[in-house]
Amino acid sequence: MLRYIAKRILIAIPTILIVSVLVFTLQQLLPGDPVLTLAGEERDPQVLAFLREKYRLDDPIPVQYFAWFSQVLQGNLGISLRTDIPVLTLILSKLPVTIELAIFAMIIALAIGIPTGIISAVRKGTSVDYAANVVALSGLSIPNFWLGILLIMLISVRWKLLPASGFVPPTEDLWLNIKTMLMPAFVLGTGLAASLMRHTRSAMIGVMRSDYIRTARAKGLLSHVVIMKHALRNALVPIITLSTLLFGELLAGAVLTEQIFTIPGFGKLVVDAVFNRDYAVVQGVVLCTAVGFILMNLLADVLYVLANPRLRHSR
Amino acid sequence: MAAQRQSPLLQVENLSIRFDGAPLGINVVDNVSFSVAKGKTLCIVGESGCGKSVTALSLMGLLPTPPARIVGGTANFGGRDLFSLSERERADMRGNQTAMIFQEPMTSLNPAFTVGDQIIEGILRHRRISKAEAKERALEMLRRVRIPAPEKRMRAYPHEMSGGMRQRIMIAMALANEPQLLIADEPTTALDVTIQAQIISLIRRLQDESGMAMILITHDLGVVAEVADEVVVMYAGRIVEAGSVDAIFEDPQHPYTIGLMGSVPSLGRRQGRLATIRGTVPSAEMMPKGCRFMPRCPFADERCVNDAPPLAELEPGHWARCWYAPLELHRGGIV
Amino acid sequence: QTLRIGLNEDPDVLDPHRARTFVGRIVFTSLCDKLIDITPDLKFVPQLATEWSWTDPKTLTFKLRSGVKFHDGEPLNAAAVKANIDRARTLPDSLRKSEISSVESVEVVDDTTVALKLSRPDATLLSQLSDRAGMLMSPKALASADFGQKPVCSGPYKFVERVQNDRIVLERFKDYWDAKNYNFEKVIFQPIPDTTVRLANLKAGNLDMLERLAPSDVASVKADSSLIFAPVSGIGYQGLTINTNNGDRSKSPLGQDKRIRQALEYAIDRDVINEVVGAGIFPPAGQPFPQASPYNDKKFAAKKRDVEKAKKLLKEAGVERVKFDLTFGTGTTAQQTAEIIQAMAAEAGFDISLRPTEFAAMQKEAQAGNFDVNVIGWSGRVDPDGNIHPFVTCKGGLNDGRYCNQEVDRLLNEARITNDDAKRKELYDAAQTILQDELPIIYTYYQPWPFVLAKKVQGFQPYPDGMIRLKGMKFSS
Amino acid sequence: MTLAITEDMALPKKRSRILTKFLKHRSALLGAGIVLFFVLIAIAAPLLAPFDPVKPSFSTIRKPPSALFWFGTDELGRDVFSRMLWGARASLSAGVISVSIAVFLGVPFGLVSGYFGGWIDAVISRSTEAMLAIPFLIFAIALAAFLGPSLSNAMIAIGLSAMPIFIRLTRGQVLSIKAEDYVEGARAIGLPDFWIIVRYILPNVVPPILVQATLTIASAIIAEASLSFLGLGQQPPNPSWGSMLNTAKNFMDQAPWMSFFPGIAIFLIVLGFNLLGDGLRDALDPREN
Amino acid sequence: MTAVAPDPILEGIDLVKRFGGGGLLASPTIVHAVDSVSLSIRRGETFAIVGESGCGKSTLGRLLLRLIEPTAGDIRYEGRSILSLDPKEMRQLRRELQIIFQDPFASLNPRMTVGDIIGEPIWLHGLAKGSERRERIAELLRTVGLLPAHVDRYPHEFSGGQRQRIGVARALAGEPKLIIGDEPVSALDVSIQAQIINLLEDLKERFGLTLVIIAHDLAVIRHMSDRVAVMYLGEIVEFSTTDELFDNPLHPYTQALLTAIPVPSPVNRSPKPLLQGDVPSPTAPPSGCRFHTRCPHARPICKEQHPSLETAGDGRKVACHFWREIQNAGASALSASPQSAALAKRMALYTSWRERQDQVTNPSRK
Ligand SMILES: Nc1ncnc2c1ncn2[C@@H]1O[C@H](COP(=O)(O)OP(=O)(O)OP(=O)(O)O)[C@@H](O)[C@H]1O
Ligand SMILES: Nc1ncnc2c1ncn2[C@@H]1O[C@H](COP(=O)(O)OP(=O)(O)OP(=O)(O)O)[C@@H](O)[C@H]1O
Ligand SMILES: [Mg+2]
Ligand SMILES: [Mg+2]
Repeated sequence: MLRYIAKRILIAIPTILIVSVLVFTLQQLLPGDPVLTLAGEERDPQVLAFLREKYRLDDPIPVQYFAWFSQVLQGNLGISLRTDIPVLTLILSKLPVTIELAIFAMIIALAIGIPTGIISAVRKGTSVDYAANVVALSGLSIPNFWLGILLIMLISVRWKLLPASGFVPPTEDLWLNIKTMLMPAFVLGTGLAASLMRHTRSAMIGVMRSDYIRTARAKGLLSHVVIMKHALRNALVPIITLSTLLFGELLAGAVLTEQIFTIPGFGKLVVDAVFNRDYAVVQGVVLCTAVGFILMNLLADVLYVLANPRLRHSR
Repeated sequence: MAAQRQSPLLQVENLSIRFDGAPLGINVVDNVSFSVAKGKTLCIVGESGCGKSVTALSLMGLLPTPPARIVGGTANFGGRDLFSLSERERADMRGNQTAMIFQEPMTSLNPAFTVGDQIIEGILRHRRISKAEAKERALEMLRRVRIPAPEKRMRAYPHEMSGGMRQRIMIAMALANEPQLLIADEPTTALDVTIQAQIISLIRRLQDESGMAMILITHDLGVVAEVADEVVVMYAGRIVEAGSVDAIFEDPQHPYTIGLMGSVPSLGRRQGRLATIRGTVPSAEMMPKGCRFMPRCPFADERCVNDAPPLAELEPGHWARCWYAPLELHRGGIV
Repeated sequence: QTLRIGLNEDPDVLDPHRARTFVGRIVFTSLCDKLIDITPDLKFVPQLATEWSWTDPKTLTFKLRSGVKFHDGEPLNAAAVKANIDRARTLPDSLRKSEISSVESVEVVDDTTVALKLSRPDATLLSQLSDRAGMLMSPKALASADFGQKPVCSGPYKFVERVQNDRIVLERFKDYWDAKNYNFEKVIFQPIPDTTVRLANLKAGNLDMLERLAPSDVASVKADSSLIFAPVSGIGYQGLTINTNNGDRSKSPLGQDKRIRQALEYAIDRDVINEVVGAGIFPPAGQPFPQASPYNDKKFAAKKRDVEKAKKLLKEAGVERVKFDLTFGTGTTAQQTAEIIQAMAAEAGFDISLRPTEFAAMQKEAQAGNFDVNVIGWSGRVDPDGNIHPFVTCKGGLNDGRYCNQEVDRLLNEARITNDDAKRKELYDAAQTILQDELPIIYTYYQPWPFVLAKKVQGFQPYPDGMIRLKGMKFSS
Repeated sequence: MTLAITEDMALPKKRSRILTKFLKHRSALLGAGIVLFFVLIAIAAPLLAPFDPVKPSFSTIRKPPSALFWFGTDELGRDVFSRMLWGARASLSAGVISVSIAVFLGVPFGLVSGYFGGWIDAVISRSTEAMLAIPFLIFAIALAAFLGPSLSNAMIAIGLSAMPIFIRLTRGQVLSIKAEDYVEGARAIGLPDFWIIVRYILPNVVPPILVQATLTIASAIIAEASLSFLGLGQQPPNPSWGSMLNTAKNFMDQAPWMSFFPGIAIFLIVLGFNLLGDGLRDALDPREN
Repeated sequence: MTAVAPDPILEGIDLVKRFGGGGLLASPTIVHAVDSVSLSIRRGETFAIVGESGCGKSTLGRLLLRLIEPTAGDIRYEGRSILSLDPKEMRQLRRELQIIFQDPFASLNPRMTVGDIIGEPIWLHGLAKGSERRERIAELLRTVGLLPAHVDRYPHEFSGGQRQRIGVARALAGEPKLIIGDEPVSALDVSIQAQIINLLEDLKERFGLTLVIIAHDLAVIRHMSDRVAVMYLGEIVEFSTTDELFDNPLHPYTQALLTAIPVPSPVNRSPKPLLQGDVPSPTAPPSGCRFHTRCPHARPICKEQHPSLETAGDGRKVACHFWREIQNAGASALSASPQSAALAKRMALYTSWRERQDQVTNPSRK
């Protein structure tokens, strides 16, 4: 087991290296001169030259890369060109917000996705199954941003039920925090709920067909025990794995949602940084997201092994 | 019909099972009747797809419904018709009075729970005893199926065991509540010869000890010869021949039974080419309307094409479904 | 009492000397007092300086308000002013350097008097000092490295916290010299870039006011009795910069022949832009100086559309149809404007390809001369020089089209050092006459600053510079 | 002789099992129907559109749906219905072309990676993981911004961003097929690697790829809409549903029809592709019967 | 049974195959799948390899065809090593060495028609073109008992037995000299199994093939093969002609195997001495004699010393320290119980009608 984890981490290292190169190249690809954006409306040539010097933008790209990456290895992600705030500080302040959003969305997704998936699998081929599938597909098919704006227009503006956007830290006002998170989490969660539902359904159908379910029934176990204990326990393995992976996806999906609901999280940070050519922030945030994603993958693998007695011992 | 000597524990009459979507009038199990007496072993033999498992599952109430559906027949078990019990009553009976073991030891145990838990769970389901007592009972069962170091094995997961071990666990699980009837669906097919022999002898020993009745499903005539008291030969959903094990092996009447025996290579010195049955089992769409074995039967003629022969009792307790049984009487002339 | 203000974007670093964003200036208006301020009709009035005078064309003397304190309790005195202006001049990444490049030294005359010694006469200096260059920060706080994250000034509100991308919180500065005129205990600036969402927040009661309403929402805001619509025509403008002299792309008929540019101007109906895109708040512009400015002259008013004349001009120039790319920064308003221009110009004989470009990329391409025509916007400066000099002089920092005319350069440079208003206007008129003919830039409309307030907010006065001055504002009870 | 029964009789009738299965799948048919409907609309847009989709008309700005303008008009007075018809072209081709790019680049990489293994596999796999680790939209935004905002560049960006999915899928598929007896059988008759890939691996990789492609088309259409939403997709004045929605979101309050119809259209086409993909999955899945 | 020509066609010399190990990231456990196995297959014979699941039969089969590379050892085909051949030469050689797989459902490409599957070796080795190729495919189909009309069908349209026939046809298409059948009948029903066994025997005779049959069903082996190698945990423990092996098994494992077979006759049911325990894992094979953990005759030396495969007369070989003593101790030879008279009579009747049946439906076939 430990050996397996060590092995997985070892494999993650080259991936992270490639990510760092990719991140760096990607933003070099971004058109426009960051200095022009930084210098402001007036574009004073003196200032331009100073900024170029300060951020070493005239160095050859590989030099810039190594300068950056060696700093990263020392735990220094640089300073936001736009706001002067250290990137790490920014990330640490934004991350909880996005994670809260992601957790909320995940809770919504799990709360909707898994029960409907189970019901749909158990009632396979009935109208309940059919209806659940249609709803799930619709959830998958609705464009997030459209749903977001629609909800704002209806729920916030028309009915004034929930705040339209923004973020209130839970430490400040927990109730308001939950209220502000509800809509974005729902928007973010629907797509996930749909995909969770479909995966739960197919995992459950697969498991329900298996021989050991027949064995459980042959022991005379009642059907709810068979479903909730024997089937779900095994179906949960792929579902847990998927959820972890989806969580990584959620972080990425947060980009658009945060944009719509102006939630000061990770996604908004990076999109704004892209448009403001705040290189240090883009690099730092994308690198962190990628590392987070890889860690999530790692976690998914480990959980998969942990949840699977068969693998737990043999690895 | 067969085994009338004692009053039967289970008496199945005219069982017919149908799958949704199958062609009209084609039942995967058609008018099947047999009975098992206490302490006796009934073997059901037949090639793949002839309806053996479906029959067994229907007796356990484990048929996937839909698509499968019992369209006729009764199964009298200890005075009650299994098919008219409620789902709850069936569940109470499963793993208690009747138990079943399956072909695939590799997949028949839940990989997520220890084998101990899985056995105990079955015991607690049907007995009002404490968990500790159930555990004691489970341990005893493991000892009875000759699992070495049973205390340790209780905590093991199925994947940590070999196929033979797992099949022993399945047997322990099935017998934990001392069922009156054990249905074993090809319990050794997936195992190696040496293990297969171990399992067969284990089952026989346990049966002797407990006096339960057993239905053993197999396609291996060797296994049949070793353990059966009564034999039912099925072909394409119907019984083609039934009788005591001696009658079937010494005096087979149906062309299919004969062909089957001819198809098994002998263990003695080679005696030339094998006798074969040509062709394959017809699919449901292709099912002939007369005798279902007709397209493959060397003796078939017009009559077989049009009319299904009845299951006729040739000698007491020996039945065959062929217009021309005994063959030498009707077909002996042309050689 | 907390006032929540929705901003169009998140401000950058909160250090007036290094800041560059418009929204940043809005925050500074409440946070950092300047030496002087402006009136709604762009006159200079005292703020931290109670009076000022030109001792000679090269010496500007300020008399400071006495007893003023910075937020950290430090006294605001002449030494502080010197420290600030010197910092603005010398800090390596100061963005104010060029604004006050004429200042040669700062002299502390006495505790409340400070004199700026100039290297040349500078007519623009006062206006610069009425903006970020004139903001005063606590010299003590300036010493700390993270000033930009914890600014300490002397304005009516002091800094509390900033959550990047989310909000900037200020609270009332009790020791402010004019504290009685400020009624809100707290001010929270919330960047919400999406105009729809910004308005939705206001309507939902999560904001008390917002800046820069989308023109498309004007009608609905006007119709909403719970909202107050308070637009003001700004000091900035929108226009089309034509590449007349920057690289190969300028060697096009449009870049080389002023008649074609004139034809283009005649092809455009600014009233339609105002109505369709601007919902009536995009006043047509024919010159860089806003209506409120004394340098605005009726004779350079926006021309009416005249398709026949445009066609005639094209014929004179010997061309049938003219093709060019119109580059603009992505955004609904810019896009709508571009689409309308495309449609209108087509009727006169222009085949325009639209090139929406992300803003940062557009800036770079513009500098490199990689464009035919750019849609540009300028937030505007109080002094006329800021609206014209950098754009049309040969070495102008913002002159992307590299238009170059010695006469224009001469006139505008002279206007810079002329302190006499009447004489200055003459110089600008002369320059404008040339520019109106050669048309390196076609102005389209004046940038409005449409504010929206909740009904309960009282006493708001919009200023053409787009700043929000909280003085006298309060909630109705 | 009546009993001359050939072995042939034991065989089921020859019929395309996949097609039959697909045709039995009601929702798949619905999906195919929706997709087909939009494809036809896209093709016939010039014939069907009652108005010019790009020319502004200042007299009819933001008119609600009426007998003349079925879906109303937009902020420049253009007929939303006509723009929707033309926009179908952009949206559909955004989906199809970007996914084609992803498939045609991703599948070969996946094949090579899965079939040959070793170093190539390690390099391709790590790179794929790295690409997957970077959020799709950020990847696409950076690429689209680099390439310059245009529909075709958006397609390239989306295609490249979606490529890793196909590399991964193909690789996994190849690995499982490589282990099949019939591939070993092919090697046993001496078939060279090239032919094994072409005749054995590729055909078996195609069905899951096809399914994934249909599903990815759905997300690509949404991605184009998202990029358009950020100004990086279809460029004005030409419509795509995404860019229409992008503009319309500013008029949600005053002209809800402007966003309603493109939103519904995106929803429908994505639903259509999803249904189709599901149906194909079931039809092509040998385990389902 | 065919006369056995003495010259070897295919030889394996000290073949070793291990899976796993190596590489930093590879699985740490090493499977000793095949361990120094030497065998020599004679031209024209039917050679059987028997053993329990996981003992390395398939691996050995694949090694002999060089479908996987051995860890050590050599393979000789007609006297020369095939390990040194380059890919092109190897491909040409593959025409002569063929394989049939166990699982009729996994061994045919589901997306190729039967014609394509069978035609592939013909196309690949340039044996025939155009209509000639079609004719050959039709001929092959007839040879294995299918209808030429089936060429355009897909494998899934056939039953298991028919698919196995297609597999045989493909193996035959390259006109091979040697065919390895990796459990070619164990997945089939008894009646179908008999058909395929007969088919293989007919083909062997007709084309002069050498057959290597891998199986675990001893009855099948007894019926088909001339010589047998018994494998246990990657090693050959006994080597013998078929009849001698069945009449007088030398190795205790062979004896146990034979005892375990259920005899299809209810006459003398008696409890048999059975082998206890399971096959140990090939990742950690027992020391000394690998069978010692289950051997009823094991003594201390068996645990320490690995027995070599020694000659035991008549070309037989056995790897057991005590084979001489064990030979007559307990486990007896397998005795096939005689058929009852009634059965024999009916069987004869059945066989004659069965032949008539074949002639009526397909007079051209013998
Ligand atoms: N879920 C199902 N849906 C449709 N048909 C089924 C289903 N399960 C079984 N059948 C059909 O029922 C028939 C009998 O199946 P059954 O499993 O009883 O055969 P069997 O005799 O047990 O064969 P085997 O030896 O392969 O286990 C087969 O022809 C099979 O095709
Ligand atoms: N590619 C492989 N990688 C790792 N281990 C393998 C591989 N192929 C086979 N093995 C292992 O080698 C051993 C021998 O396998 P092999 O398939 O040769 O056995 P077999 O005798 O053919 O068994 P069966 O009767 O089950 O087919 C087994 O333990 C198996 O798990
Ligand atoms: Mg069965
Ligand atoms: Mg094998």
